[in-house]
Amino acid sequence: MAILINENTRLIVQGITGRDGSFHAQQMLDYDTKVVAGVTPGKGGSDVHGIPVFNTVRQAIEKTGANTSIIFVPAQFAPDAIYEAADAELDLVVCIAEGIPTLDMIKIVNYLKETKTRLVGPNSAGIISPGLSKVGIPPAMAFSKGKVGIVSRSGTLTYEIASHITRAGYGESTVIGIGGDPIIGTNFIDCLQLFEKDKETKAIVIIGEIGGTDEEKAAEYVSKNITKPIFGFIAGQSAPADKRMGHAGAIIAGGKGTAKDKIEAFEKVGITVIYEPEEITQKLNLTLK
Amino acid sequence: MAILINENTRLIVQGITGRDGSFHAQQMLDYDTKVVAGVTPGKGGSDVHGIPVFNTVRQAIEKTGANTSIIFVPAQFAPDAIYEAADAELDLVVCIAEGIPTLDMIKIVNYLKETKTRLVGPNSAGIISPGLSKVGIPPAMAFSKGKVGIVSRSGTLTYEIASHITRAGYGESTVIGIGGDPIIGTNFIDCLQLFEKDKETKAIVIIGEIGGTDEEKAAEYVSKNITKPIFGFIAGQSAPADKRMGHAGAIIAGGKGTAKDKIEAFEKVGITVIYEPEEITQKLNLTLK
Amino acid sequence: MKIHEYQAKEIFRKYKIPTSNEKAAASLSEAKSAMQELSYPVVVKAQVLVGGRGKAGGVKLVKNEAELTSAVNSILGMNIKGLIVNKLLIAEALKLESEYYVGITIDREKQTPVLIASASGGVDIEQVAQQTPEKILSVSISPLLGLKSFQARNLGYQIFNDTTLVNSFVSFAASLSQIFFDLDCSLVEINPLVLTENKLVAVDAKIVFDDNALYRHPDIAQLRDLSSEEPSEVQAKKADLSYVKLDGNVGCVVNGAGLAMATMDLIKRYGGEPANFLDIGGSSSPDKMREAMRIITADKNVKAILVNIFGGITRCDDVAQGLLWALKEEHISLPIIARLVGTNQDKARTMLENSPITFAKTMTEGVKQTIAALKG
Amino acid sequence: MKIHEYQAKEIFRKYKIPTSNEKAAASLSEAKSAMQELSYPVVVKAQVLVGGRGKAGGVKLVKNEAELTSAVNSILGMNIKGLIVNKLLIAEALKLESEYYVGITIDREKQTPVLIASASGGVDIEQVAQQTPEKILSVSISPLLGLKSFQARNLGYQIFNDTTLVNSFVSFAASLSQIFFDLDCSLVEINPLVLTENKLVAVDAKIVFDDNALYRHPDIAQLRDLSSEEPSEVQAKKADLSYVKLDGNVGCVVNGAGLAMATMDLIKRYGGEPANFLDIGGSSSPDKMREAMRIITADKNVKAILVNIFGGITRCDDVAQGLLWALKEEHISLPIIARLVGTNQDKARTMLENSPITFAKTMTEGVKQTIAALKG
Repeated sequence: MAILINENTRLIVQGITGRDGSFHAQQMLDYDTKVVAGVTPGKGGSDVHGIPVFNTVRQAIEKTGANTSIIFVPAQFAPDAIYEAADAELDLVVCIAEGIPTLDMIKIVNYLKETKTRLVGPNSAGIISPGLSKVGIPPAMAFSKGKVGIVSRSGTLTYEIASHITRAGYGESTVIGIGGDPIIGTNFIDCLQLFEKDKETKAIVIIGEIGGTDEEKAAEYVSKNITKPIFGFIAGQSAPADKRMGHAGAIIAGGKGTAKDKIEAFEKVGITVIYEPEEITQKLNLTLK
Repeated sequence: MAILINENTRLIVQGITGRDGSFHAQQMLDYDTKVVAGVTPGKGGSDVHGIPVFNTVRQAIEKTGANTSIIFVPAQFAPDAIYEAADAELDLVVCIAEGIPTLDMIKIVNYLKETKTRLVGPNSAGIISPGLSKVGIPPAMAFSKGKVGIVSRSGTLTYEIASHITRAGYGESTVIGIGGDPIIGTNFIDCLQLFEKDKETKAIVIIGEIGGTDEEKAAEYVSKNITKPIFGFIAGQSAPADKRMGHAGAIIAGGKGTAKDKIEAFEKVGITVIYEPEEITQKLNLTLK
Repeated sequence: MKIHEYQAKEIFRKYKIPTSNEKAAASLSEAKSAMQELSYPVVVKAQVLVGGRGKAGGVKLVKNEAELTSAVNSILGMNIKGLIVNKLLIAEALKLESEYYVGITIDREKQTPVLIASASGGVDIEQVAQQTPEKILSVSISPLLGLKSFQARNLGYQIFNDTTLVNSFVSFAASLSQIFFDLDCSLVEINPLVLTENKLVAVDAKIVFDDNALYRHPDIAQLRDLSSEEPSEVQAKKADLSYVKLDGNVGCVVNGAGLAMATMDLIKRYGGEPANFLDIGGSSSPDKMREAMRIITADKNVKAILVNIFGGITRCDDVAQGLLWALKEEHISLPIIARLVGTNQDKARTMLENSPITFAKTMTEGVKQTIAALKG
Repeated sequence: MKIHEYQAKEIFRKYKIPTSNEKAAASLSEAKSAMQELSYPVVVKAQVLVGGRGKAGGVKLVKNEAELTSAVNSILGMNIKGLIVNKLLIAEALKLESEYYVGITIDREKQTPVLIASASGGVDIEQVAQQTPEKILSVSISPLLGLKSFQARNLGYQIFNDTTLVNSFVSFAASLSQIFFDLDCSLVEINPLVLTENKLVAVDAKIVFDDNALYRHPDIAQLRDLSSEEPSEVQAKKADLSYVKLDGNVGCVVNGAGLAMATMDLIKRYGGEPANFLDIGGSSSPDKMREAMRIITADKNVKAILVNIFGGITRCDDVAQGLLWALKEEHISLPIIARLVGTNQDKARTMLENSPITFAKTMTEGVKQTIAALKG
């Protein structure tokens, strides 16, 4: 199974002719992801690593039957790329691009409500369903096909934690970077819901960080809807109040959204909190063995 | 029965302290419409003809349990009044105000799609369900409780045709002025659907005019969905092309939407066309007697 | 509200839409001095608020001053469909490699603005739309988000092969959309959009503004060229009356556009010719009624007047008061037939009891009486 | 990006929001000449990009020139939470009849901007929100339609009894909303909004801009007051690094904000104190890595450096190259512990084979090694 992406995912890379787009198109191809098309306006007719490039998403879909796209275009053009993908009725759009203005994102998420397209990101590391498909930038070596579902606001921290799960032999069903921005298309709860339904997923890891109240909302949801073993990690316990830690989301606002708040919310609903990435191995051993 | 408004309609008059609002509040009261509140920002606490005036629609609903409003405020303020009514979750808003800019109306109809509120108008004469309730400006004397449903883009032309139906003894179930503007909240088809379902309505009259293709669309709908006897009138047969006839909607654009087109569309689907208001009596006699 | 091509082009240039090099002129001397900044050949174009100026001889290509003089003299003062040409646009002639169409208007059915484009510009686009609709491309514009670049690109790639031209088309479309939303337009249009020396240029320009939104664009409202409109219609507009002058001899004063059109239709049905469309509008006032009578009686073709009022928001007594004032002040000797029903109808009847006005009970009766009065 | 109160007030006045009469001053002589246009009593306010200036003594009411001199001398150059005061705002003191709060920010949960208002302004609004949440009124603003008048009126009538004040509140809210959308803000705030002589006046002003949107507001980007920010953070921003200086002695260079925070958490967990947060960001480049090392080694508190990279879009060989350049150019003698895994990790290891850098296999191992290195 796996969620969101699998062997039927047929991928368009929007911005395939850029440095990052081209590099990761190759990486995804190497992972046997079905990268069927690239889109860069003005480069239609050319190819990148043998992948045909089109001027528009509509043309790409027409010629290749793509159902998913990943966006590597610069922040300034990313909103238009997302609108274009949604207008062309792709099922899933994964936005790696970071630095999109918040008001643009607010308009986008509002617009997407009226479409059939799911957006993951922006400022996301993407999604990997190990052994089936990779739509994003996670390094393949951190993952293996298995039974733990991971949903995270962070990129590299996720690789870190996943690599322990991989080394311990559990592997992952799907790993989703939902993105570190304050306004994102798919949130923790959306993913928890999918993992709960996915038969292959036997345990769930939720990786949060300071800022916002998404982790608190997720905890509330978990208490009522999630029956599978679930583990949580929160980054930013040592962050001083009112200092911005890089992610736009990571601002401690009004005494809410501190690491302490989030950890308490997790513990209250029975989410097993891990305090150090490598602890996940030992906790999984206790639950899944 | 009757559609849209009836004895359970509890009405707010937005703009009750203005000349037209105040005059027609009295006229509607005289018709035994349950006019329960007025709204004029800044005039809260006062009353008009004994009707309590509130500063906001929300306050008015809270205190009076209103479910419908009618808008008499000037065009410049009418969009805000419509948004306020929809935000307060009224079932029905009837906008008499005319002269609202088209782009404002386009935004409004888009917004209303996500609410539970139905808008009739703008630039509408309103609605009357004879003997039950009047939410609008039609003069009472033209109507009587009965079995003909009328839907019209025009105001006074509707009174004219209705008065013949009244005099002939058939009377009306409900009469709806959908408004003469190019962008309106409720169209012919919405009303035809309601009349078809309404048991009390035994025949339907549709009154159109040149401009746009709403009549053509309605004819298409009638051919598939309306089983009741239906009569049509089109104003503007003598209008020269490309001359604006007052209603923003009444522009003949690109050879489409002429009176001839509309009459042909009506006749093609079996709508009985009347060419002179008083002809309606004779045609009804043939069908209903 | 329509504006002239030269005014629309000024707005275009503000929004960075390339136009031909051109200058407006209201006289031969202005035309000649315009040529100090322009080079022959130029096109002399009548500035008139109605279509079909080309067929009427209002557009001429000239190669030298002699030809310019003759063109200016023939076009200035020309009568095109009843409107007098007071202004010309002198524009450098371009080598037209291809002609396209692009415009934005309101799609009433979808309730959104719509971007329309075609590779078959330059000719009558409405004819193209009717005969070969597949040559017309269009896309709905979200009224809340505005035109998105990808939408214009999707159209652009269907019209142009060259990415530079697609990008140029995208910026034309973006500017048109900005004009449309910023200025509350009903129509913005470039026809033809011309390809010349591998660049796109707006060779003609049409903008129609939403009258209802002019209150928030006072600078645009000032562009109205009253000298190019029918004077009686201008006078009516000032009085907040909706009036269109026609060629018949039966004047009519009606409340409501629908009833007004139905009245005209009925006049025609019974053998008359309406002299006008006139809607005194929703909220009644004696002043508006008086002004309506003034405008109609100023039309020397009018031989009889039909007043057809079905009062709702309009009160019959207000109408009667206006009629009385007009009768008193304007010394009207024409036959007037009045049919007044609805709000305050009895009061109105009483007020008019001693006037020379003939009453009619029904609309059909009123029309018949009016036509009878015409004949003597 | 934050701006100073005096800058925010200038924007307010452009959007027709009434403020107190006031002038900015950077010296005593400027303060004195400001008084030619102002009348005593005035309030002297430190302009500093951090909260809590009042408690720190950065706000003083003065009645005459002697008091002004003493206030200016004491506040200029004052250190408030690590930031030096370089500028003052001299504002005429108002009779404060009541103090309110009004602001707009992003509601992450509802994914819309939100208008917030309270009759309990003037004090710490966050405290009000925590202790008496019922005193905070708020309403979501449609990102597509903007704030509607009725929404502000609904709030206004809950705060004010007087319709004139409600109308005034509505126009304050409308202007704030316009500023918020026009300039891509994260926060616009008036606290306190003051009632004085039956009029509402903005006595303080706070605007925070969305850094990601500054590219489309070059005039706003110029308002950045680099002199009021931590110099090393300014330097980092120029290099496109996300850096926050802290008080510890363990420098850390990490890719990704989440992993960077987790690394800091782990350093603290094992008894160390992080000297900084530093995220070298998504797309890697050797230059950024070199610049990161320069910034960290410039902090004299730093006694050991932990480089923790989990390569994805960041390539370990780019990081290694940057490290090599930094080692060569900066003569770094501090212990450096590096943990590099992910994209091109083997290449990176090879490149750094002959460097003085200590390798760690895991994050925990790296942290432990770094803390051990600290102790000698």
